[in-house]
Amino acid sequence: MTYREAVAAGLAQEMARDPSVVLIGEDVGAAGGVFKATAGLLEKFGARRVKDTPISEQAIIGAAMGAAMTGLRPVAELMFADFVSVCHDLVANQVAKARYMTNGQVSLPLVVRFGNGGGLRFGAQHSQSVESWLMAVPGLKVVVPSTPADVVGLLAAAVRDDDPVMFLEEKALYPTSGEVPEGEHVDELGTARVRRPGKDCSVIALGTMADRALAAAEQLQAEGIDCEVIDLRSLVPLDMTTVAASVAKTGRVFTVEENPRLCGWGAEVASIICEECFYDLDAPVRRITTPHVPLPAADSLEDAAIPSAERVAAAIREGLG
Amino acid sequence: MTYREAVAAGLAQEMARDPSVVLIGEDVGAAGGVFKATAGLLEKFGARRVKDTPISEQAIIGAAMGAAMTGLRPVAELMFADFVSVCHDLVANQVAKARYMTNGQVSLPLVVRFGNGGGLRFGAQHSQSVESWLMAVPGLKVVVPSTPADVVGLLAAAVRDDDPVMFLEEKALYPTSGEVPEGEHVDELGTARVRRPGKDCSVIALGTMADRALAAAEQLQAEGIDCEVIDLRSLVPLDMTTVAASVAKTGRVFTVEENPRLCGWGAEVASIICEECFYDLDAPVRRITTPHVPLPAADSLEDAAIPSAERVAAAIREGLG
Amino acid sequence: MARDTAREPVKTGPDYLEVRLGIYRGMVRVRYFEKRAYDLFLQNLVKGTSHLAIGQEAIAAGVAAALRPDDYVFATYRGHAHAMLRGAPMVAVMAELLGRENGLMGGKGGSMHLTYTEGNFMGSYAIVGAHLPIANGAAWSALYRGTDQVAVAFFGDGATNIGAFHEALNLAATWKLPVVFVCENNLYMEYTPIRKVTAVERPAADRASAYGLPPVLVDGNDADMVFETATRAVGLARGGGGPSLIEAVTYRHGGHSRADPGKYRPDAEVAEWLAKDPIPRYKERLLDEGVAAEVLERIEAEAAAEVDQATEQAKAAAPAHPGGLEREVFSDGGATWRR
Amino acid sequence: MARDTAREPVKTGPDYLEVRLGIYRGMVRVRYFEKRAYDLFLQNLVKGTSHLAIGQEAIAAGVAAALRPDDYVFATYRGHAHAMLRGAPMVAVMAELLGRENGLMGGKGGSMHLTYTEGNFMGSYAIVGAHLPIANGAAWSALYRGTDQVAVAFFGDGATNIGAFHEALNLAATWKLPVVFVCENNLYMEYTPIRKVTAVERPAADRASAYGLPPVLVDGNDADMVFETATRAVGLARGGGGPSLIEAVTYRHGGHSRADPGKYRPDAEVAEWLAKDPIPRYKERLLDEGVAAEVLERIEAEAAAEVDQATEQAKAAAPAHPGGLEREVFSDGGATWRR
Ligand SMILES: Cc1ncc(C[n+]2csc(CCOP(=O)(O)OP(=O)(O)O)c2C)c(N)n1
Ligand SMILES: Cc1ncc(C[n+]2csc(CCOP(=O)(O)OP(=O)(O)O)c2C)c(N)n1
Ligand SMILES: [Mg+2]
Ligand SMILES: [Mg+2]
Repeated sequence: MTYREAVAAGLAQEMARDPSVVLIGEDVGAAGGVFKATAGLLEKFGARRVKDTPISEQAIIGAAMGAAMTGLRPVAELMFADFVSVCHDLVANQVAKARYMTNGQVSLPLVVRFGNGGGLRFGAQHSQSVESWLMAVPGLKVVVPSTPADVVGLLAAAVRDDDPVMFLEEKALYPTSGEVPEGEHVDELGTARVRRPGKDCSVIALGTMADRALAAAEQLQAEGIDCEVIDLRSLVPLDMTTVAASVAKTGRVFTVEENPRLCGWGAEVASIICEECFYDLDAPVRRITTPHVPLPAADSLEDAAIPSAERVAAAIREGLG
Repeated sequence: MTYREAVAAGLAQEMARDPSVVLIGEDVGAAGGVFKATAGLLEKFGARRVKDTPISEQAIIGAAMGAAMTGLRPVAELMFADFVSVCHDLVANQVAKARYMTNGQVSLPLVVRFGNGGGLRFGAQHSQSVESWLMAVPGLKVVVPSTPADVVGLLAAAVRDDDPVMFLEEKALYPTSGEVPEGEHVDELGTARVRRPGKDCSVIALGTMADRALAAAEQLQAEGIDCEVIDLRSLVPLDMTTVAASVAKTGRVFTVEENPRLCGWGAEVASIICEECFYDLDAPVRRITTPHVPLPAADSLEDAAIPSAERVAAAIREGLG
Repeated sequence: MARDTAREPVKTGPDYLEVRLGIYRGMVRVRYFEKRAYDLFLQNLVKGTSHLAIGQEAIAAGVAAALRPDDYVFATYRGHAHAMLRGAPMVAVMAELLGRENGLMGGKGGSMHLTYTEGNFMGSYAIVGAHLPIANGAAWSALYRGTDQVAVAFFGDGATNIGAFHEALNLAATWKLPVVFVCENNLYMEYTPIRKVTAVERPAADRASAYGLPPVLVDGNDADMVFETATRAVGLARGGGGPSLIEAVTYRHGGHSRADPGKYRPDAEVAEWLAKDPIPRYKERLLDEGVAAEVLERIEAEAAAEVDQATEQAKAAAPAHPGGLEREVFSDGGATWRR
Repeated sequence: MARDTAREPVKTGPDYLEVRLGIYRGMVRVRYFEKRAYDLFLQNLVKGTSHLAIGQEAIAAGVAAALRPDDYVFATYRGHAHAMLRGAPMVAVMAELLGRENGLMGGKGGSMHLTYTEGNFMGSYAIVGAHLPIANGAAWSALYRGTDQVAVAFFGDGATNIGAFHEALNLAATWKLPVVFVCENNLYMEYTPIRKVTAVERPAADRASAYGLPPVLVDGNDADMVFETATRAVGLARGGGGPSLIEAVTYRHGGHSRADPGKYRPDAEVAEWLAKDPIPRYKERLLDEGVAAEVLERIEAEAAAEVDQATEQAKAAAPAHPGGLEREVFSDGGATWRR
């Protein structure tokens, strides 16, 4: 199953189970979504549960929020993650803060789905990785799956969660394939996964970068460097237990981020490691990120911007050497 | 001169010098701004240069951007910094990226002024410190003055800068007073200031937190702990030269942030220190922040949330002990 | 441009008298509460900001009387009135303003974020316009669940110029949502007259046609007219007729928020509107129609006593306990972002 | 609801013939360019997305002919036409689509962000609606500087439902800015018909009154009518009469963007609009009016040759050099965020 198909599969699984799960967004119905990630859901669940909207992102998130407050479990699609900017107030000031400001009177069991990240040569306004923007806002949970199985399992967990979950689908991964467990599949939010055990260093990655980190680890294996690759899968909650155990073992840490450098999730993780695992560290924690620039459109430039397996391998080689 | 008066003084200095400097925002004219930070400017410069707007933050930033592209040097007020969320697309996707996407065809010499931070018991939607949100966006410069002199000098530098500068005025500091140099005063963006030299540890702070760090340093002096307090003043450009020199001297670092913890500027600074100053460090870098919660309204709760001089002192005491 | 659709005579009969006494009670309770809130601010007991509805009570009370208990209400930072009219206990509202532990939200929200979900008062929103799309969501949910509930959103004239207003109105009309948008046009945004920053004369009514809706303009200082207009709009929504946009014209007697003396307003304008105060006007009308003075005086005395008692109970309470700081960020009751 | 204000006869005389031949040249150049862009996409040479204006050329060319060289133009991601009509060299536009080093923005922007400030083409914007407030800014600046310049913003029907549209229109009207908003209504947002998500029939014209503006509706496939309408609006703006909102109805022949075959549209509808193709229609009219066939054929041949040449020069160029990656974030030419 592709990562793209896994989105529809995960949604179908939850919509079949729970009639309070509804889906809204631009072109999510008849068109099956611009990424075709909701294909077939209108046919399966009807226009009452799969609703096309105008180009009104504030109205979309507002509708999801009001519905979540009053008994539904909406899943809203924001299409390109960059568009969170046009409804940032709804996301960051309203959805994120409602439970707290009302001292728990209001629950917001909603999911916002985004097509996140670069690699498609779409340029600076359609390629951003916004996970760190969302992580910076108290009250949001932030999930980034890297495999089709994780898409289904984490999406199911997100839909069942009683808090607002920002679900970032990596656009570059939509065409990739992988095994998905048979039958109902529900994963757990806030759990990282060691995608590759190793002893020489910990490589902490997320989403598309998890695959690149794995590819780098393969390259380095041939050179006798044994990397442990951790796929965070979730930024909030953040699984520092898994990270800290790895750091204790390896003493050397690299983070691999697609977002531009400043205030990325890697900064947060590095700062925690430096505070809590300081005496386990044998070397500086190194961050491998897209430089702090808007993403360019041309393939030659975009490829130079986003960390590649080669760049990750080179940085690890240098860091360990 | 108060910090509040310094804003109007800085603007008046630049508006008198350069007729292309214009001011827009909600209630900035006749009312002198909700924070009274633009009081007197309408009278001095007239309604052509000081313009009241509707409650339309996207229109405000858009107007500033279009004007900056075509020969003016606008200064836009967004009132409470939290409102950047309702125009985040204009700020983060348009203003920040225009020069890069056009390969330098477009220059945006504009300033956006915000009333930033907490302490006024205004609750979660009117108290946020948004400096880290802005720092995370490539293409923006981010400045946070902590004294009236810095307000004038850095505001003048921001107006004269050819890039978009996000100028965060700390609401809690508006009533505070300080000396401002006579005559024209222009400072330099991207320079931190050692507000207090010391040898035992480096305390890196920003805005309102710089005063709290100084107060904590006074308390600790009595106990024989000698803190160096650095006021960053600017997040982009970030003066790592000053920070690194301090770390080399003290070997121990604390950051003091008003923003909620995750992905705050302190994470970025800590991650750089851990990467570049690793062998200078004698102890873990500790971050002192507001917990990762929306800000509560009640005074007793807000005081418990934002780092106080006492909490800063206690954290340093514990970190060094 | 807009026509006044609320010129029909008010209803008659004993049931309706009950409704009207309820409206009077609502207005008086709000007025007394707001005045006390102002006094407490002068005594430095209200620490944060507050936005009073003095002068605007007829809209809140008139609309509230047109609603069912299970309808949803959304308000702005100027929302004390709406909260109490949906049953939020006065003492809890007062205590919230004072940041006490018995506050409606335990001190976490403050004056601008009053919420009382027991009365389906779904919150007060401090970002101008943000709640209009959210009210749509509640209306959509009601439609989906088939409950016949209606959502009402109150907002100011200034909010009609922000993007969220436009998006919300268009979606509501397109989806035929059971939602009633009530613009409390008090002629000013904060300190700037609305006409100086708005392209049309009637900020809400003159825009209804942009959403395929008829213009509805009502005297917001006439509680009966507001009640009538709201009753019609709510009935339309409940019957599947979709949204309404009501512009109710009124005036705030004081400044925009606690610190504002409101000096930017011409004296004559203030005087004119003080003379149109909705409360004495309503009282006179009830008296004219034969309601006994004692009935109304009892209502006033009860409200005064309630405010006194709420003040005492709020003042006597402890400040919000800092232990609550890291509670209720997430649905597990805590604020833990890591494991 | 909206009335058609563009029914007046077109101008006459030799000068005007020049204008019209210019319009024809503009439409043909754009059409040939867009077709080539599509071919290059099929050859996998256009790596990113692209949004073609095939079928919509009359709006771009008609409005462009009504502008002064120093007027400001703002467009969307569907902006190849507008860029070239403001003088952006075709080879640079083509190269930008192909990500080559001789691209209009050195490969940094791509198809969706074409900008050519030499021609006061102030950019293509990929976030729906974002440029409408920005166009206001250019108009405000022109007013402030007293230059008589006008700003024009093109946008789609779908953009009329986003908040930025509302805020921009209100500010433009309130400040009486010299700005002309041109809605290219091609009946669809991406894949959804605009009428399914819009509360009024005419997404732009039916909303003009919300900003105190008259409704202006024009056949967007009639370049002369577009020219007339634009000339009037630009003249109004230049003369201090404030903004206009023009809705020009048209149709895109292909899908929304590169990968979309546009299958969600009824065959009959597509056929109907193909028959209304603005280019053969304009050609026929010119021929009818006595323009020699060779004149038009020469225009076509020149355009074809230009497209061929642009293609070759773009294909021959090297990919954008990675060395540019960290250039032009800031005005010092670099990307340095620290010292
Ligand atoms: C998006 C946003 N912009 C600005 C503000 C600041 N602000 C708070 S109330 C207000 C005036 C609102 O006027 P109106 O909508 O007429 O409501 P009123 O206060 O008169 O009831 C403004 C500008 C805000 N809270 N949110
Ligand atoms: C704020 C925002 N939401 C959604 C999109 C995705 N998107 C790109 S084009 C488009 C359709 C726009 O339709 P319309 O305004 O009619 O312009 P057209 O493409 O038909 O010219 C959408 C939804 C976007 N770019 N920006
Ligand atoms: Mg008002
Ligand atoms: Mg369209």
